[in-house]
Amino acid sequence: MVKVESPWRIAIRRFAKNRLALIGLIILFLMFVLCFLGPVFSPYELNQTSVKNKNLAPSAEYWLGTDKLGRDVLLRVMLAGRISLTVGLVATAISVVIGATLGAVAGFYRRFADTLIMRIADIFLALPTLPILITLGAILSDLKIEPSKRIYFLMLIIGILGWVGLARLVRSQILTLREQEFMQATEALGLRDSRKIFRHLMPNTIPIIIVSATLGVAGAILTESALSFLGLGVVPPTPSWGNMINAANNLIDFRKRPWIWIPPGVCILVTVTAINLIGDGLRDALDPKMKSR
Amino acid sequence: MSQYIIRRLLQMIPTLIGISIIVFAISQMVPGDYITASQNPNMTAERADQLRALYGLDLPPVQQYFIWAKNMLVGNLGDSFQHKMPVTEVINTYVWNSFVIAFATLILSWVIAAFVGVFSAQFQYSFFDKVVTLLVFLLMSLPSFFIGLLAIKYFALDTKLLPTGGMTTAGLNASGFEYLKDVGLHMIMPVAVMTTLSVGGLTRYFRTGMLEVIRQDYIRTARAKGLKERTVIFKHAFRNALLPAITLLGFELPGLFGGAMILERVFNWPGIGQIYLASLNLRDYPLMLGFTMFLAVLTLLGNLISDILYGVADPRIRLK
Amino acid sequence: MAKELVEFRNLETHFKTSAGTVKAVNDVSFSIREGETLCVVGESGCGKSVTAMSLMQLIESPPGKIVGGEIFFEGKDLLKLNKKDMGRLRGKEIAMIFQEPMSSLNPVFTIGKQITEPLLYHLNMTQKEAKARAIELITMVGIPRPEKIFHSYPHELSGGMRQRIMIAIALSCNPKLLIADEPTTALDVTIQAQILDLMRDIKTKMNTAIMMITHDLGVVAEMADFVVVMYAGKVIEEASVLELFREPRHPYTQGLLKAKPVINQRQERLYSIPGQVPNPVDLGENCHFHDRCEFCMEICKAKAPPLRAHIDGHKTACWLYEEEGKAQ
Amino acid sequence: ACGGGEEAASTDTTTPTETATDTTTPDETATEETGTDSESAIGFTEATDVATNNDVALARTDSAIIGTVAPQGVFNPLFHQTSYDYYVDYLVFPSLTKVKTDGTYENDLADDIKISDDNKTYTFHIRDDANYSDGTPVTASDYLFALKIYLDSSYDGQADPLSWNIVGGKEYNEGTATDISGVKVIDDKTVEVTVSDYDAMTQVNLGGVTPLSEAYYGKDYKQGDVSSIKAFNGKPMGAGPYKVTKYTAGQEVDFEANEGYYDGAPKIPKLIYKVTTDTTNLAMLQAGETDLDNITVNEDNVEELKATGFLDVDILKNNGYGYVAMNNNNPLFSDVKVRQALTYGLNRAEVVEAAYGPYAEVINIPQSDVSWAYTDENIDPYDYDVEKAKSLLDEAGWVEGADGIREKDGKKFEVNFSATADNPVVDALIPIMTENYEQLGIKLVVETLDFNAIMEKKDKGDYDMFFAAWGLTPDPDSTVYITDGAQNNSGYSNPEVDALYAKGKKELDINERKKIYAEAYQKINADAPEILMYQRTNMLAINGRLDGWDISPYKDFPLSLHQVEIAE
Amino acid sequence: MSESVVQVDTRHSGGTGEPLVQVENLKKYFPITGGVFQRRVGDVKAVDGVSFTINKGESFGLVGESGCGKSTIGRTLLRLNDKTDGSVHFEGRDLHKLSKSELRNMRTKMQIVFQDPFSSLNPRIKVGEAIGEALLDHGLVSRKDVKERVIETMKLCGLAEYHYDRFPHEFSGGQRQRIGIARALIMNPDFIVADEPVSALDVSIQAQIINLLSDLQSEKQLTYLFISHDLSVVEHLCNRVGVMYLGTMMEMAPTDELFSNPLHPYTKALMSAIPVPDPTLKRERIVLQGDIPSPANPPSGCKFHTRCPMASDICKQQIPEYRNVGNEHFVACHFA
Ligand SMILES: Nc1ncnc2c1ncn2[C@@H]1O[C@H](COP(=O)(O)OP(=O)(O)OP(=O)(O)O)[C@@H](O)[C@H]1O
Ligand SMILES: Nc1ncnc2c1ncn2[C@@H]1O[C@H](COP(=O)(O)OP(=O)(O)OP(=O)(O)O)[C@@H](O)[C@H]1O
Ligand SMILES: [Mg+2]
Ligand SMILES: [Mg+2]
Repeated sequence: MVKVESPWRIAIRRFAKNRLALIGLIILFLMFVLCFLGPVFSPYELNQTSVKNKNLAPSAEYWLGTDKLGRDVLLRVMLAGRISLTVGLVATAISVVIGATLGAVAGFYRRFADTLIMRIADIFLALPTLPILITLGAILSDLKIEPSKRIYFLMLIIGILGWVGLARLVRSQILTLREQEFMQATEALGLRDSRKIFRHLMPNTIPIIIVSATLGVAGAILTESALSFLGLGVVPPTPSWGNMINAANNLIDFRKRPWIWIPPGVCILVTVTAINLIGDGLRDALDPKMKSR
Repeated sequence: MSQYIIRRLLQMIPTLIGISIIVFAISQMVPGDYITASQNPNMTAERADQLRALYGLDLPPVQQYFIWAKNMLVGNLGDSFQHKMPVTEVINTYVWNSFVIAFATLILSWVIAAFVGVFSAQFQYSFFDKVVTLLVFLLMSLPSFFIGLLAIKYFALDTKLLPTGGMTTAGLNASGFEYLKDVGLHMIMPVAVMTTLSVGGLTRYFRTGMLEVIRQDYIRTARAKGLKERTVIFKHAFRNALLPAITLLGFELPGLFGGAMILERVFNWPGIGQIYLASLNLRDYPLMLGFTMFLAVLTLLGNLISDILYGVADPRIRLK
Repeated sequence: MAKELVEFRNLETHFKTSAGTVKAVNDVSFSIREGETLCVVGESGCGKSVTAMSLMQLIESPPGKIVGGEIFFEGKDLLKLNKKDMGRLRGKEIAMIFQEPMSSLNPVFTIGKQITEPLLYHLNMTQKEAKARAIELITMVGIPRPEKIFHSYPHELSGGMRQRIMIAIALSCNPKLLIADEPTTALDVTIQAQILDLMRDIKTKMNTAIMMITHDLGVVAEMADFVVVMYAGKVIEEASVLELFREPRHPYTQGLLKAKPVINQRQERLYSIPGQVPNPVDLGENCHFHDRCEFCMEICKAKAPPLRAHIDGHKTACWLYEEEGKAQ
Repeated sequence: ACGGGEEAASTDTTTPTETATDTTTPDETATEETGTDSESAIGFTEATDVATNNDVALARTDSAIIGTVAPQGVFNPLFHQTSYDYYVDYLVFPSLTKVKTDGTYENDLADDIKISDDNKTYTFHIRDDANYSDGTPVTASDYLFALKIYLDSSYDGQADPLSWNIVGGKEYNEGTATDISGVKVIDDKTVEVTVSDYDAMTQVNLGGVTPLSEAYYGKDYKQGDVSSIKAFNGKPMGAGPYKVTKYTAGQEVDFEANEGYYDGAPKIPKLIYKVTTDTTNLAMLQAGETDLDNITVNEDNVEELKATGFLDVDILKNNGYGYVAMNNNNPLFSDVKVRQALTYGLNRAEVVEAAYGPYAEVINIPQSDVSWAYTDENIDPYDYDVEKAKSLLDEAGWVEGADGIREKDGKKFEVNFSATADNPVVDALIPIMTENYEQLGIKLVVETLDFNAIMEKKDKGDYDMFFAAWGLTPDPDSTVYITDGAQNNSGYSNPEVDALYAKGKKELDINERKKIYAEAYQKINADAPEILMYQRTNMLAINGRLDGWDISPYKDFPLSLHQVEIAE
Repeated sequence: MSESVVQVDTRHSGGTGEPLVQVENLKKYFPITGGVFQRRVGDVKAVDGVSFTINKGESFGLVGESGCGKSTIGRTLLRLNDKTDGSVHFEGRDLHKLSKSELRNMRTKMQIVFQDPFSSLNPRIKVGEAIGEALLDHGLVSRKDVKERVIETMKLCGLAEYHYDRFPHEFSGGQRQRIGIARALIMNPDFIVADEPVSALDVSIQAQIINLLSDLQSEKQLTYLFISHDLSVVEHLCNRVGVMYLGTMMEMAPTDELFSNPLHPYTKALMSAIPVPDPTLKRERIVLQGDIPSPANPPSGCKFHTRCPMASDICKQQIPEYRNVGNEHFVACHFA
């Protein structure tokens, strides 16, 4: 009764108590370690191709075998993880920020802002993404933006592509939330709109934001590979998990060389699962109403 | 009601105009045009100019837009450059093939998602619930072509239970029931794969919906009446959990006609998705723009239908 | 004195939460006689609803579980019945209405459908018979135009009407016991008066026993034959209504009675019981009221007082009336 | 003629452009290759054990199923754009002349062609026994009719009929004349065409025209509007060995033998073109669901196909080559030494090996080694040689800077390289090229782009290097290397080469032309305007039960379909 | 001041007689939008022409059944809603004519305590912050002094310092209501609208809060608009009481006058409907028939006539005049 705990500590303690979430966090952490530190210990180099060593099955020398250019799959999976993890997390974060903010603004101000934002959302849904992406790729190329920097645009683009769904969700939540008595209270206190939106309304949409964000990560990781084709994503030979799976798009690789696609596939699965576990844990930990857990 | 619908339809006009302008502007910005994209090795510069003039590609963009928009108003989407026939005809040729599998997928995935969602909600945190959750993640983690290939490998190549692809058996001259049976057989795999892909998200949706509903007071009332648990769940709870989901149905409308680019390729299904993709790659603007507008109209109509469906499904907001 | 219809014997219902075990109902015993109205009063969270839900066996499980005791209904131990038999009893012999008339009806089915459901299920009536009976019931609870109401949806009715429909559903199979869990708290005073009138009517006409849960002592005074006062999962006092209001013995009961402002009886300052209801998690073996009690003694902090009758039929659980307590 | 991205493989039209003179056979040239294991890898491999044939396939006693990419339904030789539509048109619409296995031409519908001494008047006589599948005869006026469609102002097919220089063609096109004055119908079966100017391709162009039945197609035709013709695209009717009985878009085209075909009724009564995709086409061959299909060449696929035992595998040289373009107008590449250095310094053999294994070869001139115009005399093979590359760069004034990157006049040697993704060569090229050039002290900045975006950059001249491929037509004439040529992608300009190409085009004698082009190729080889990479192969897999094929890199499989029969 | 007002400690002076809040012919209609389609199909006449004045230092009680418009008056009065018609003057200034920033400044002088302690606190904001944020947002107190002020106010309202960093859910209902009161009080307002501040609470806690409110009033010279449906609570706390039915004022009088001499049949029914905790008392209960009509479609004439035991024809046709029958006792009934 007397001991005072800060809400962060409470959240952390609650989170730590959630065994599954903790497992998720550990897995994600290990994934990061593997991808960011692992390559340091690899005896191979990224561009080191070797035709005579192509398509080797896993062995003591190549733990996960080699691909059709004789590159070490393990090294590529680890390097790919850097891209995919970053893209997955950052892109999702971007779409969450945009979606949540626009959704909140639309829901809070209603009327004009709402109509405007929702019409924009309509248009976004109706627009064909592919030609836009092709154009963007060409523009980036014309602007002579260094391919290595295009990854930031990639994240931005994936982020922007994904905001509509979340904005709609957040908006509808805000529409109900704003009618709640505690929002009347903020009006009675004469609080600024920004405070009302960002301090009072948005935190209450955290559960749906977390759900949609955790679901979004997998999508972002896979979308990245599709965008690389259009000059928007990472450029080969830089690998990403999505690219690596895509490379195995025929039945023969599928049957004969599982080591080409299983590792990146498993990595995505593990990451997605870990993130979802963390998401569940976060949602519970951040929910002040949850007495238990 | 009809007044409302008319008003909503009128409201769609400015949005559609906006979309058409943006779409057209994009088509102008996309690098290359039909002439460069078709990469004819014999094309001389003069011939290329002639063709551009023939297709009106040499006109100023604003003028091109108005010509296109004016034609669209009278239902003329122009001729597809590559198919050399009216865009409407091209769409009509392929879109129904896409629709057939999309529709079957829709029905199947909703039914499955409903059942699975209900069960995993009813037995929240159970083994079943966990397995379903993991499965959903698994499906999310793999690209669709991958799952398609997997299915082809097992069901077509290894066990030979199903045809490898296409929509009919080559040279089959059947009609009536025989024909339907043949198409049905070819549909199984694409529909199954598309269902597995879409069922995951829906399952989560139904599960959350059910979890919400199960805690409601009226479920307690139903139990207090002494009804069987089955009746309580499937009659009282499920109907309510379905309500918010029904709104989603409207949003499925563009998906029904949009085609699935990747899976149609994998399963060699003669759908509109592949055709649309080709029109993009070949800068076949009439087809690309026409189909995009077609989808835009469907998207907006879908929104409207969602709203109407919601009213129809929920007696609380049914129009008096 | 009428026969006992229900008897709770040392009922214990616990909820397992990760914060600890909530002993929502902790060794509760009392009984309800045929045709009698028994009121259970107490502050929010003291276990009134859980007691009723234990009887109905509708405790959400997990986290809840009936861990001990027996509940006899017409001599049968309900806790030993299987699911199916309990289902037969629920809604037929024992019916229940809830506090929230707004949310207790399923919004997607018509009133008629919801009233006829138990008739079809328990009494195997035909659709036609059920409809006739439903309309009869709607009329009985005092709603005009029953035909129209039969085809209406819940949202088309006012709160008072919905609560009356709930009562109609509860009465549809002529139950022997009607449990009313705060049936009027969500309603307006004038509508509350109507509902209470209706329930009194029913009791006299149909001789149904009523277990009424409330925290409004005014309602208790008007409705009850017999009163059970609960506090933190335990019964702390029980007596006939006249006896209880005449001479409340437990300090908590006394506090409750004093704290309520009564119309036309203005006090200068309201009496208030200090403090809060204790945290229901891991309550110790003591008198749970001790930290709010002005007569608190050492023994109250150490040991839970037994519920014992000192005057005929008036039981109290308080050390003030025990030898041990007096000794201090 | 030459040009066209190989990427757009689906669009490489095959309008024949060759003079009908003899040359060496392509196969001979092929064996002269200095390749290592290419002799064994490339070529035709007969099914080892037809007996193991699949029951599904054997059950088709009166039909064959041919797998193909989906045609677009434009079944008219004047309008079609993809090879897959052309696969259909081959069977339905014979033209006056047709290509032979060696890339030269022979008569088809025409049984006599007379050329005036000034090479400006061509008289074609159509076979007397040539009838359309509806029984009506093919007439000279049908030929005229087809030319009218070609020259119509609204004609939007891929051909460039005005460049054929037919007298009166321009007037008809502009609508100032209602007839083409240069085309005279002498009698029912004879037509005479006069051109205002001629070159090596005139005869090929004119002979390549397919007469269209005016009775069938021409009912609603009005000058200036060919839409009534296009309306028949879905129901073609011609004089070829087969007639289309059913077309289901995106699924299949069904054919029935044209019993009255002038070259004798086809041996297989029924044909089906079934749409397949590269994910499953191999499996379908194995399962006997198709009898023939184009399969991507790679070691896996070849091995799979050969393992079945009942499939013939025909690996044919592709008419085309891949290259890395360098922007010759860019100061970086204006020095020939730099271009040579970049060629020497790239291990092309390894790229090709990695991408295609034994199924492609490094090339050093922009010509297929099966062409009569091919030469390897005085051609520098530019074998991978880092030291030579380095010294060439040193000579050009590019010296290594502190960070290991070469610089000149304070400018770093940094090159942007664009390529389309999802291409086996690019996959192999990028890592190898990056590493090779790093050794040279050149920083390569790679981007992957949509193909059209690369082409747009090329058109704007705003690029350093990109990867692309050309498809080749049988004739060596080309605008790729002439100054400001329509297809000149790299801005290369050498007046001597220009003169040689101009000369080669006007010369009709093949031996003379051979010499002219050899000289041009030697100059191009020395100038290294682009890094020529490889010539790859195509593969046809054919069920062993079908016999009688006559296929070459120039003669596609449908051309011999009418003589193919089902083995007992 | 009428002589019948008994000067009792808990009810204070009954004010200085100087008006603080003047409400004139206030109307608030909510549009009814048809279901999903959000079409305006009519109006809920939540408040339909109500006038009253609250003097400085006075507590004015407002009673009536659920949905009769009490909260709407409270909210419109503070301009948490826009009005439809009429005017609200606070310290002589028309609140509904203030600009957004003027209103924001005015907010510090008038506060509200809500009915439901559960929903009036944002579940994700710590109690300390919830109480102090408005001070900061208005820039009234520097960041480092806030905590001190908050703790001071919390103590005043019977909360402890260690509650500062907790979330609302960690409190009981009574404590939460204290938080709500602290949040209003910290602004040092002149006027507080208490919108049913105790009806969601248990009896034992209810008394604590009522006592707190009356203590604060005497300490800080507050003016209350006290909204309730419980006449007994209002009787305890207020100097004057208004009785509302379906958006209109039916009767208004000083408390003792009203309770000793209720004139309107609705007031009478309301009083008799409240159950009295005395089983021996067998009162003559007036049970009203029927339901409260919908404010979207109120009855003609006297709005109460559909349920009134003494209704006659005139009630159906004529709206009774709202008049002063002496002793500052206003009533709207043909028979009063
Ligand atoms: N599902 C549950 N999970 C955890 N604890 C529960 C659950 N249901 C009830 N409880 C706990 O059991 C105790 C008794 O609850 P109960 O609902 O019986 O109170 P009550 O007397 O009916 O109160 P109220 O007047 O508010 O209805 C409470 O402390 C509550 O927290
Ligand atoms: N935001 C709103 N939109 C539409 N109608 C509303 C709104 N707020 C209130 N109403 C309607 O106005 C009428 C008066 O509501 P109000 O909340 O003022 O009643 P109240 O007297 O405070 O009732 P309670 O005792 O239940 O709090 C009700 O019929 C209500 O449905
Ligand atoms: Mg309860
Ligand atoms: Mg209210």
